[in-house]
Amino acid sequence: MNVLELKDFRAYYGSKRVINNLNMAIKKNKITAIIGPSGCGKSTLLMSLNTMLEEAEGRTEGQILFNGKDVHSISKEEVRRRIGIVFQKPTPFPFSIYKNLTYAPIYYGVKDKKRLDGIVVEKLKISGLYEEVKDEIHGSALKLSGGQQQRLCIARALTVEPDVLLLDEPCSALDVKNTANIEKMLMNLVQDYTIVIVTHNLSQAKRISDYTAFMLDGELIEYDETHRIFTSPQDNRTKEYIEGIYG
Amino acid sequence: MNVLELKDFRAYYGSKRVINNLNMAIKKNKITAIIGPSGCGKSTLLMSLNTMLEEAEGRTEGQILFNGKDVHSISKEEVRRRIGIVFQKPTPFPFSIYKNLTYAPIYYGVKDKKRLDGIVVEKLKISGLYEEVKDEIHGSALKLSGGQQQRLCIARALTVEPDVLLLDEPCSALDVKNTANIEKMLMNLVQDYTIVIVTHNLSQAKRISDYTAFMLDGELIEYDETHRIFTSPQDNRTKEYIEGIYG
Amino acid sequence: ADVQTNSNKENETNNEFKAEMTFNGSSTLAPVITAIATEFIEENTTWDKVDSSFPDKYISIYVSAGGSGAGVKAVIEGTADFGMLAREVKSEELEKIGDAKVYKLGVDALTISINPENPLAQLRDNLTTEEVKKIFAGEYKYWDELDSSLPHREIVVVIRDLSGGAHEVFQKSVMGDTQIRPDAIQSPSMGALVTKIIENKDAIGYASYGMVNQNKGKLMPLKVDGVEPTEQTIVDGSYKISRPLIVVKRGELTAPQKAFMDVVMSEKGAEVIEEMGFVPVK
Amino acid sequence: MMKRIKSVMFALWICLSFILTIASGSFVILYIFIKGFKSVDLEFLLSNPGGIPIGTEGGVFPAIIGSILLMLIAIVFASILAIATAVYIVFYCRSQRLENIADAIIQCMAGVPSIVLGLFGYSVMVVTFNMGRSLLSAGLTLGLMIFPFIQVRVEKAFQEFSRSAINASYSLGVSKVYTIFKLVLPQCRRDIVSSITLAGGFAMGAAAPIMLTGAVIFAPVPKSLSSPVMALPLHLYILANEGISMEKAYATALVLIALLIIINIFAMTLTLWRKEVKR
Amino acid sequence: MKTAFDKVSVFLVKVLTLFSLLLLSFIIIFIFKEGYTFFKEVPILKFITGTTWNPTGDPKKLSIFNIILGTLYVSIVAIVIALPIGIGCALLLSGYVKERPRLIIRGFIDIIAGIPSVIFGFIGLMVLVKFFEKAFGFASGESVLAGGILLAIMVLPYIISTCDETMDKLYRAYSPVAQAMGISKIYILRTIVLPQSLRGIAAAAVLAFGRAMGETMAVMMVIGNAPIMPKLLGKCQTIPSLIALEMGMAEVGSLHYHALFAAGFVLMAILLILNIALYYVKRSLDR
Ligand SMILES: Nc1ncnc2c1ncn2[C@@H]1O[C@H](COP(=O)(O)OP(=O)(O)OP(=O)(O)O)[C@@H](O)[C@H]1O
Ligand SMILES: Nc1ncnc2c1ncn2[C@@H]1O[C@H](COP(=O)(O)OP(=O)(O)OP(=O)(O)O)[C@@H](O)[C@H]1O
Ligand SMILES: [Mg+2]
Ligand SMILES: [Mg+2]
Ligand SMILES: O=P([O-])([O-])[O-]
Repeated sequence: MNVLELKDFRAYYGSKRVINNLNMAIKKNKITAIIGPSGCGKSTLLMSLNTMLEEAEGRTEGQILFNGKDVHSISKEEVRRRIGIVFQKPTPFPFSIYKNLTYAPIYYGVKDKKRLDGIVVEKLKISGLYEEVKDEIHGSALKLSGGQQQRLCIARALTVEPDVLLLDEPCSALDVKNTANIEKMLMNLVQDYTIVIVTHNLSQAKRISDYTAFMLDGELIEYDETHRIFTSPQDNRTKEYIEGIYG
Repeated sequence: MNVLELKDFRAYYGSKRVINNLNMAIKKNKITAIIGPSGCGKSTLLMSLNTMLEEAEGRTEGQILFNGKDVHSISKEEVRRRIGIVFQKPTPFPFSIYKNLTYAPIYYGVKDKKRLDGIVVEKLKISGLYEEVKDEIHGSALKLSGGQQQRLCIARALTVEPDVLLLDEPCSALDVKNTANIEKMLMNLVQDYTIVIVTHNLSQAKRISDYTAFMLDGELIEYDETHRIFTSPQDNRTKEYIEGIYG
Repeated sequence: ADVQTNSNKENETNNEFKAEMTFNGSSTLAPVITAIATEFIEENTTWDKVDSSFPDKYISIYVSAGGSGAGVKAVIEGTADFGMLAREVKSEELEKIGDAKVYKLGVDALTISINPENPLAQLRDNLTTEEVKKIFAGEYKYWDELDSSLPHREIVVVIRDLSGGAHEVFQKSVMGDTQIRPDAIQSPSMGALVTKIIENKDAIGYASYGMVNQNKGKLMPLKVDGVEPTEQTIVDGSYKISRPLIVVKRGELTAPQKAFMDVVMSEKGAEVIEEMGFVPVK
Repeated sequence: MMKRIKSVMFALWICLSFILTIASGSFVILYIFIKGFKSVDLEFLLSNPGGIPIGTEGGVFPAIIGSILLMLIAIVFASILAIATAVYIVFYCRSQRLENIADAIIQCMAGVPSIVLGLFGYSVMVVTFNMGRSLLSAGLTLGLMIFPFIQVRVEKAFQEFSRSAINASYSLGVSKVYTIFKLVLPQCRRDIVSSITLAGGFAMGAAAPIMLTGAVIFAPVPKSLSSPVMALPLHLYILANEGISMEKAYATALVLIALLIIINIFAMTLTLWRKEVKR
Repeated sequence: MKTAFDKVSVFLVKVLTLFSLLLLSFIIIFIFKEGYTFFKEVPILKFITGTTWNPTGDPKKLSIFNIILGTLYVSIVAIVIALPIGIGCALLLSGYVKERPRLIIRGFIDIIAGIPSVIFGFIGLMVLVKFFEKAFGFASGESVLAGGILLAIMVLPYIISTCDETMDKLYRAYSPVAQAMGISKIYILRTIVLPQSLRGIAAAAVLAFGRAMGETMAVMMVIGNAPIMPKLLGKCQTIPSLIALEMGMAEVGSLHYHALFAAGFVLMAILLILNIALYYVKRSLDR
């Protein structure tokens, strides 16, 4: 089933077009990886999906369907709540871990202390952080390591119970161990969520994703099951990129 | 012949030692690659070689010989002129391309307009930029793409006719095409210059370097001809690193 | 002590012609000197027009105001050639100046003035010294304390700040040892004081006689102990709160200074003084 | 519900604050413009003040020139010292301690009220150094007043200048002085010019420091550095405070504000331009 | 390769820096010294706790308690008015105004910051003071409140600029992540930006307070300059206006003259204490 669908999609910054006529459907409960060289429009695409592009002074044309409905027919808040996004640089709020995770639930009206506690523990467990931080849940989130911060941000994105989780190079600032942790976590999450991940680490895409999309210069060159993209790409440019100079 | 030689070399930031008892000799007209995990001291080593470490508030002990002479017996300016360095992030001066390339020659007393023009054209050609920018040589260098900027920086480093060119991850911010361009350029340059390149892209080291040094935690673990490092590393840590998690 | 090496002493020794002179002091007198000076400059432009033995340098006369106290101070410290005062020069001041020359240009009085719209104006035109004293000392805080038929409104007392000559004159001739109420509004110049009375119906203050004449109808000067401040009563001394308008100078006048002071002291000077509402010395 | 109320109150607060800010600022400017507009003409700008008492008639020409001259002296004096100090602190000072001391002194100086500087200027320059009340004494006093303003801003501009570009220059073997003159100063020029202009406007509008050090009720356009001068802010103060002529006071205020707005807009376009270029 | 030009330039920079720093130190020491001379004759405690100021009386009474209170009072009124407005305005600017209009608004705010104090005083005199007399029937409109309102308008730009700097950074850092969870701008401003900018706000308040306390001309024209115990609707005197009014007459070297320097010195000391307090507040917030 398709959770998100893009039809004739174009994105602009001012008058500069950075995504051109893109058609693509994202499958439910799968991990979709988006790869492509720097500047090809991956982040722009991701941000368009939950209407965050507007905040970056961008503009879109064409259709984005979310569960079959045009996202512009749904309120911005609703779209963003149901399609979470995590950016490359981990940005926990300058609060305690606890407050980071209750921030959005409180906004959405959860008041009961027990329920809030429950959410915090649950999301920390999902993100594999619980054991590591359980004793300092009220300590500042800024004191966590980069990898822990990133996992916290993912946990935080989950506190609003989204259907889809978009990740923009979530591991590029992290070391091997943290990256492995996050990959493990994503592979668990995919049972309940739909995940779209932008990565420039091809082996990561290969390891964790079910589908892979290759973009070049604002166009979707190829989109298929991951193993096919990596073993028998149809387009020459995909092939070149994958065998590319980067190992 | 050894252009640079390090003897019992140590480097510090404040009281923190980041390079420990390093001995190593760099061969003339060869490309030497330095590899190693993040934070192992590669950039520090490179900056020590042309005394730029001082500007980053670092401090060295032990000897660095340049053509057999201790670098501290030569004036700082002279050392830096003869050992050029290019950093990871391209930093063109906020001038025109032309002024970027004449900045240093003018300082060294070249006044003749013709000679300056000559230098500009020559260095642009060496760096393979000439065809791309010849019509906008007086336009701002900041308008170039990342890869072009990096090549411009290399060209600028060459305008003072150094003997050695140090490069600190020159391609890490660039895409495939630009990387290929720069690699081609380096392979041409090595006929006239000695090149030391820090890279975290192992295949790049493999492709272009004659010698490879592997560092870990401030120590030189292994240093040998590139093909030997990559095919039959002597040290287990080297082997692990090369086969490492990242593809 | 170094301070005392003032500009005109130097002047005498090196005997160079000085085309500039500076006045500082009383805000009452400053407009008078400024008026005379601008006219003097306009007429002559260069010194050789004043006296053919002078060089043809441009005439420059600078006037600044900071109150009578500032005038004395400037002469003592040598930062101005002339000090302007709207009060007597005290003997200790004369001592500090040393070789002081004093020129009296005219007389001014401090009239006890109120806003013409003040109900008091309809009621009476006279206050006794005692009443004035009580008003300024703050014993009467509301107008109805002065006269019960007046409205119960606060009396707004306006005075000059300490550096003004008026302050000292008033203290001496009316208040004696009694202190003026400390919450009186201190105006930094006579102009400001008068403006305040013109604009505030409940205000009372010691407006300069000259200022009253310049603002006829906008201020109402009261009689004090039955004596109305007029040219007559001021000159003959029957109006008590009067003060001299004085210019002081250390040492002899230089030739150009003399030339200017001659004009100030002349009939023409007197005319300007009169025009500004003061009483010139005859 | 509570959330809604809180949000609405919050929104109300920030909107109101914004409106009040803009309104109060515009009021001051517009009030002066409207009240002063009809009395300002070419004649007012180009003639000497006149009338008895002085200022009731005529114009403010000597005061305009006086103010501009005062400003020029202040900015020349202050900016040479301030830029040199900033260069030293950013590029040459190797001791953190010295840097802290310099910082403390400059901060302390920035906190000295302008009137106290006037007092200082009077007792040291006018009296002790026998410079008299003059254009020079007053200009230098104003210079002292704006020194910290310029220094802090220029130092910030230097500090924000790309460290990597400076290192790139050093690594070409180029000397520090050449780097500063050819790379840093030209690139910070706009920041420097804009802080100098703003400081100039600041100096031009200040009345307190010049009251004792050089401004007088009336003076023609000064002929030398040792002449006393007229200045717009003090002229305005005298006209308004002594009730000499409100009409002329508004006109003088208008001239002063207009000059300052011109200066500000000049500085602003420089900054805007710079932002544009940086992109 | 060091040229002669290099050497001369370095030398000049050093000499000029040395000169500037010495000059500034000299000024600060001079003010301190002139004040100190006074404190040798009148104990500092008496100077700041006594209530009568009468430099021409006999004996002279030189104590400035009321005047210190007046200075603080006017400034506090100004801050109390300006701070909430400034913070609100800065919040709006950082959350709702795009880059370009923002530059223009900040330019406008810079212009307000640049309006000379005399012009504010003039407007205060013509508008505020009269307004108080007419609208509220005050005996005289000169008052702490008039001075406070005037100063509030004058320090508002400083508060806005300082707050905006901090708030803008916070907003840029956290609004994308928060908005990505569907949270509204208002809520972000209220729950993240405002509470996290406390340090910036404290700095702004101290900066503005310093400005307000040092302001001369505008204040002098609207507070009535009476050295009495200040009341909100009553007259008062501030240290700068005291100095401005009396420095003209106080002979260099006289007790009165030294007393004025001493008053200036007290003002600087208050500022210094405030800044030190700010430093510690900031440090404790860092923890
Ligand atoms: N705010 C912006 N305004 C204008 N142009 C932008 C903006 N952000 C990105 N662009 C341009 O849009 C294009 C696509 O950018 P995008 O960030 O989507 O690339 P990306 O594939 O995510 O690259 P990377 O791998 O480097 O993150 C680029 O050419 C970029 O220069
Ligand atoms: N200016 C500095 N002050 C203090 N420590 C520093 C400084 N620069 C680097 N270090 C430390 O020195 C060590 C070596 O740093 P260096 O930059 O040489 O590593 P590197 O091998 O170049 O890493 P990377 O691959 O990430 O560039 C690191 O532990 C780093 O934290
Ligand atoms: Mg991206
Ligand atoms: Mg490095
Ligand atoms: O004329 P005075 O300013 O001294 O009152």
